[in-house]
Amino acid sequence: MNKDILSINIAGVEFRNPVMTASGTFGSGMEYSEYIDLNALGAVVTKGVADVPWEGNAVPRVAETPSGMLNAIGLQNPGIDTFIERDIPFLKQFDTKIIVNVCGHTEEEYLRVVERLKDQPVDMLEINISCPNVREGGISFGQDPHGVESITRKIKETASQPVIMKLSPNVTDITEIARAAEAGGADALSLINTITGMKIDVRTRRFLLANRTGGLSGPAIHPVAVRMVWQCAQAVRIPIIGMGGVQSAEDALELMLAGASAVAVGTALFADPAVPLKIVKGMEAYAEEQGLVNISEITGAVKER
Amino acid sequence: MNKDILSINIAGVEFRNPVMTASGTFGSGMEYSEYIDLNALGAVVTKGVADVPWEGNAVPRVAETPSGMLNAIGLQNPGIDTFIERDIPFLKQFDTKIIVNVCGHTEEEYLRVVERLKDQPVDMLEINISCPNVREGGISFGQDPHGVESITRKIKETASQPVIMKLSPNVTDITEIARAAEAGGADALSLINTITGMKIDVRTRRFLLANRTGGLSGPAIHPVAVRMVWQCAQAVRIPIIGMGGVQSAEDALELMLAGASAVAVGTALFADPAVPLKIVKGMEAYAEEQGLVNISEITGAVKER
Amino acid sequence: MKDKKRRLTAAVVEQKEIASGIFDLCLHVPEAAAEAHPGQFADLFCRDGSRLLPRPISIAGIDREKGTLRLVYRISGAGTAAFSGLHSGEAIDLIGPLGNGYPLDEARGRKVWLIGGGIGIPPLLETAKELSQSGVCSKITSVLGYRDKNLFLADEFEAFGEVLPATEDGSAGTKGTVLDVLKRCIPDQDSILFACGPTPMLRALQTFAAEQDLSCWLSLEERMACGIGACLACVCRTSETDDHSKVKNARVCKDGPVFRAEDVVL
Amino acid sequence: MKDKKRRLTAAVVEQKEIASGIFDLCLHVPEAAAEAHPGQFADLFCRDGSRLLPRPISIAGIDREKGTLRLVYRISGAGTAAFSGLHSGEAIDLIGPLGNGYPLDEARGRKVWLIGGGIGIPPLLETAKELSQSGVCSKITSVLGYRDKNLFLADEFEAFGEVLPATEDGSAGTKGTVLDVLKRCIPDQDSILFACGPTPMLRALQTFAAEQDLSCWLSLEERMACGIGACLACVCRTSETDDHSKVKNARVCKDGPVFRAEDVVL
Ligand SMILES: Cc1cc2nc3c(=O)[nH]c(=O)nc-3n(C[C@H](O)[C@H](O)[C@H](O)COP(=O)(O)OP(=O)(O)OC[C@H]3O[C@@H](n4cnc5c(N)ncnc54)[C@H](O)[C@@H]3O)c2cc1C
Ligand SMILES: Cc1cc2nc3c(=O)[nH]c(=O)nc-3n(C[C@H](O)[C@H](O)[C@H](O)COP(=O)(O)OP(=O)(O)OC[C@H]3O[C@@H](n4cnc5c(N)ncnc54)[C@H](O)[C@@H]3O)c2cc1C
Ligand SMILES: Cc1cc2nc3c(=O)[nH]c(=O)nc-3n(C[C@H](O)[C@H](O)[C@H](O)COP(=O)(O)O)c2cc1C
Ligand SMILES: Cc1cc2nc3c(=O)[nH]c(=O)nc-3n(C[C@H](O)[C@H](O)[C@H](O)COP(=O)(O)O)c2cc1C
Ligand code: FES
Ligand code: FES
Repeated sequence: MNKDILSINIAGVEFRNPVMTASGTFGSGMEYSEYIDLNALGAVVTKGVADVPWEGNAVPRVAETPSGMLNAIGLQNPGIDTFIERDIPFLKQFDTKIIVNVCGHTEEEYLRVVERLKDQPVDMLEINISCPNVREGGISFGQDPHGVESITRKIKETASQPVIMKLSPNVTDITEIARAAEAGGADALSLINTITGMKIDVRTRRFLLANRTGGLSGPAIHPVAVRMVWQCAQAVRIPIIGMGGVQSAEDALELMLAGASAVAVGTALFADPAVPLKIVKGMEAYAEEQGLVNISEITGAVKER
Repeated sequence: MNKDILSINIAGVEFRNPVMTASGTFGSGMEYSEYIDLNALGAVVTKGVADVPWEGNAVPRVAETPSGMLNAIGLQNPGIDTFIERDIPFLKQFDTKIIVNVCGHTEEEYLRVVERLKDQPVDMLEINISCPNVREGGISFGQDPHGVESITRKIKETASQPVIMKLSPNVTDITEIARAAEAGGADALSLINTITGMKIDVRTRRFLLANRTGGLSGPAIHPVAVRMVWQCAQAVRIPIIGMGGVQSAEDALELMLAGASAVAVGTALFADPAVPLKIVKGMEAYAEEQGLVNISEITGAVKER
Repeated sequence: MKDKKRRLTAAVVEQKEIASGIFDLCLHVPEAAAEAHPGQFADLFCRDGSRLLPRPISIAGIDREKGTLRLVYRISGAGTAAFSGLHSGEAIDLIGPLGNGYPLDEARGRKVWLIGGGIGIPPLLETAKELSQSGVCSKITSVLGYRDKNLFLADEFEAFGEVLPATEDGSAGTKGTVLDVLKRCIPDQDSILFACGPTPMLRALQTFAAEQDLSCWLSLEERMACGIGACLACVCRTSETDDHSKVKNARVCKDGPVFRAEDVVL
Repeated sequence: MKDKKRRLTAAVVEQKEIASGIFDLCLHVPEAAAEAHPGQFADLFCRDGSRLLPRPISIAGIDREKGTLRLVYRISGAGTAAFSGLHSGEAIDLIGPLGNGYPLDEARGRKVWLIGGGIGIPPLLETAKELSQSGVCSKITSVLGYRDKNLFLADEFEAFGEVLPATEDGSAGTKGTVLDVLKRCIPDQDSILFACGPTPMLRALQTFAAEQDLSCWLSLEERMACGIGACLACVCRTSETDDHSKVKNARVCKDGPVFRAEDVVL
């Protein structure tokens, strides 16, 4: 087999394969490294990190829903200092790319993290402007095209690594946001983050999550992810990392046919930690079966019926 | 048991119970009347009807997704003339309320249908300003607050029955749209319509639906429906009919606790035509168990943890 | 008042693989068997709650006395794969029988040609049996198209008349399709054709029947949701505006799956 | 290199209902049994694809020779209801063992009090067994709280020492809770308490242990997703900033489920 059949390039960064972990579902890889060989991943995308430690929301933070789950972790993280001291050195032991997901309440907070990461050996930054579980900032950035363009521009001015803007699906027109990120200079887009949802316990009449609302992820949202990736692929020229409900090679390939250059796996890890590697294998088989020289040939290659 | 424990009132209309059928999943009830007693339903909400017959989209029109489905029927309907001649007389044989779902490409088309229904024995109108599968009009009305307010006002001026505006979930802020409908004079809101999604066949590399995109419905979207009903219940004073993924009494009760006065069942019918009646029974049991005098006591009664 | 129809629970009597990936399933479900006609279908539900929609499978055999239905299907996805794991005594839910079925009365006094392609063959078996038992037609010829020499069910058709197989790879019968068989032995004007198979086959047959001016009925397939005519998912184009839709769209699940060849646009 | 951990497929050896709605499940899963310690848990997957998240169930018994784990659980929703339908020979997937387990070494030379409430009782059984077998502690007393006189598993605890039951309805043992038992026969300073049960019980016990200045370990419960420490779903408040989170949040699945009573805020 052609060793490079799955290798891809996004914004100048070479990835062994297009399969990444979705931010927040994989920590910084320590725990899952007991279950899978991190060297086999295209990239590890880390849990969102802020300038200082964040406590996150009260528990319960998760609830199960049909073919999905709600989470309202609230971006608990140990802060950039610990991240640089502990998580980056851990990840550097492996031969995989490192994408650091960045969060903040305000532009300044984002910029402080990006500044701190400037001379760090990480490959890309993924800017989470779309977390629905943070009340102060987060969602407002991600839902307003002007805000998106402005923060993207500022981050690009500061960052030394290529910048991926991670978009919220909770918008009327995702292409408007995608174009704003592109206009601000984003090197790539990640989509989709979670869709805001809610669950209520009818016996106790209480919200199941302490935060009331949470982000819906998992197979349930996959069709929405495919649609949004496809819409954005028509609207922008920068590469797209697709995510949302990927649990099989087929799901990953669907996102690629819709226009993604790579995919990330999140919730499906909780059902089977080996899923990313199974997807890599499935992609290899597909690429050979379809006679591809390289998997990137299928990016955006969906045809009319 | 208290016979009226489930009876509710929306905009002056008395319903036997809060369980309705979701527009487009039940036709005008003829086919399902072989499976369930229409007299046992709170209301039949009919398939969207336009001023003239509509052909709808090419096939395939449906695709299955995890805990859900996509549809792009494209509002095929026989037109208001046939509807008045055939469907209304059929429904009048039963002792249930009739809610007619109205669709159109332009304001004029909606108004023509509403005008024709003026002297018809139907109980309420549900205006579908949110169908994502019609390219000309539909979605644009439903996503723009000014458009929503304006069309609501015009319909209210024409209609002789109370008017329910049915909202699209494909928006950044559903409360803005809900408030616009209220400002335009809507008597009630229905939500949610389907979330736009897409599915691709990775072997053939083709869109699974002829229309490319379709509307996601079923249990997968239930958490989004609960969230949006809850948000709108905080934002407006008019009653809400909740729908989206209801397949059990618990799901229905969740929507009511979030703020719905009634609920509609759609996709779950395809898995079991008897679901609406099972929900009615489950609601009765819940109401007794929780010592309610009337089920409407739980509307909006969700509590903090 | 007549009892309402409902989602039924059937018991698996037995199941065997009769060709690679093709399963022959016998279900005990007396309420459905009592009502069933050849050419109708049943809508089978998956046990996995993430797969909501029923799978339409044609009825390949009816035993009203034993209260059983026979279904023959090919694994073509997650749902049918799950069905193939069912063992005797296990339960599976369904609604049905659904659709119209073949108009057996139209065969009165005629020579019946049953034209089946691949997984379209099974529903013709019960059609053959009922035509034969009722003695309504003068002769039955079965033209059956297969991929290769695994001529599943062909032996059972032999009980009812001549069987003319065609195989894609030429390993048995005529090399080619059912059309190649028909073009060799063209049915006369006294004939009526009942067909089921992939759309390209049906399209070719439609043209053939028009050219030869033969009475021909086709069983169509389309993606479905409700299965009972309510949701308008499964329409096919018709030549004339039909009375239900007021546009040229008939419902495969309710108005079909069997249509007069000249009435539909494939 | 050590083999990676993975989602395992266990075979059901047997299952029985030992009290109303409470099931005793024996699984053959040697890889997990080999590694397991009392107080750890396994994360069980549902067969229904619409339910993605695993269900954490404590390990109630370990037979490393036979390669089996024993789990005792109460039906409390769709997942556990489905598990209760499993028969011998059927398969169920899981990951585990997970979490830390009780620190048996801390019991060295001490009098151990096992305090269990309801469905928190099962994990203490293997704890009793291993403490007893290793001979590390000087005495074992089990204080077990039940709803009513169905004292499931209590007889098995008797093999390892005195059993002091409490029942809510007073139908057996002390009427009331485990706290009522403890307040009657207060453990001395030589004692160590290992507890598992509902949060109100743990909270009361935490206060009691603080008042009496007793060494006490609590097994906590929280909603989980990953089960292995990656997603930060299952945190509990801690008294001090912990080293992993840099905030006062420890992970129940990874840093727990067993915590020193004074370290957590309930
Ligand atoms: C009237 C009718 C009769 C049929 N009779 C038979 C039969 O006797 N034997 C047999 O093997 N097959 C038959 N089919 C095709 C059969 O319905 C599909 O193979 C089956 O639904 C595939 O389900 P799956 O879960 O394995 O595939 P998946 O691809 O996982 O199914 C996903 C969804 O697509 C639908 N779908 C997929 N393929 C088809 C198809 N070809 N036609 C309609 N829906 C489809 C499924 O029902 C399901 O809703 C019939 C179809 C129709 C419409
Ligand atoms: C460390 C740990 C050990 C446990 N040990 C046992 C045991 O030995 N025996 C036993 O009967 N129960 C135990 N539980 C509780 C058990 O996990 C739940 O009863 C079970 O998950 C319910 O699943 P369900 O599908 O029946 O309920 P559902 O309500 O349908 O579950 C929906 C979701 O909520 C989660 N959930 C529901 N209740 C709980 C709960 N109490 N704690 C954590 N998650 C929950 C489920 O895991 C699932 O993700 C333990 C919980 C934890 C955290
Ligand atoms: C538990 C959990 C935590 C998450 N945390 C983050 C985060 O810190 N930053 C972020 O950008 N996205 C976060 N996400 C969103 C995921 O990265 C991903 O966009 C989303 O879950 C959809 O993918 P999936 O369906 O494969 O999980 C989180 C998702 C989950 C389920
Ligand atoms: C096949 C199908 C057809 C639909 N047609 C209409 C329609 O004509 N008008 C409308 O307002 N909504 C229509 N809907 C949306 C439903 O009424 C409902 O809002 C949505 O499906 C969510 O509910 P559910 O998850 O219970 O199906 C349709 C939905 C489906 C699945
Ligand atoms: S499947 Fe609903 S009309 Fe045919
Ligand atoms: S469940 Fe993920 S950290 Fe505990």
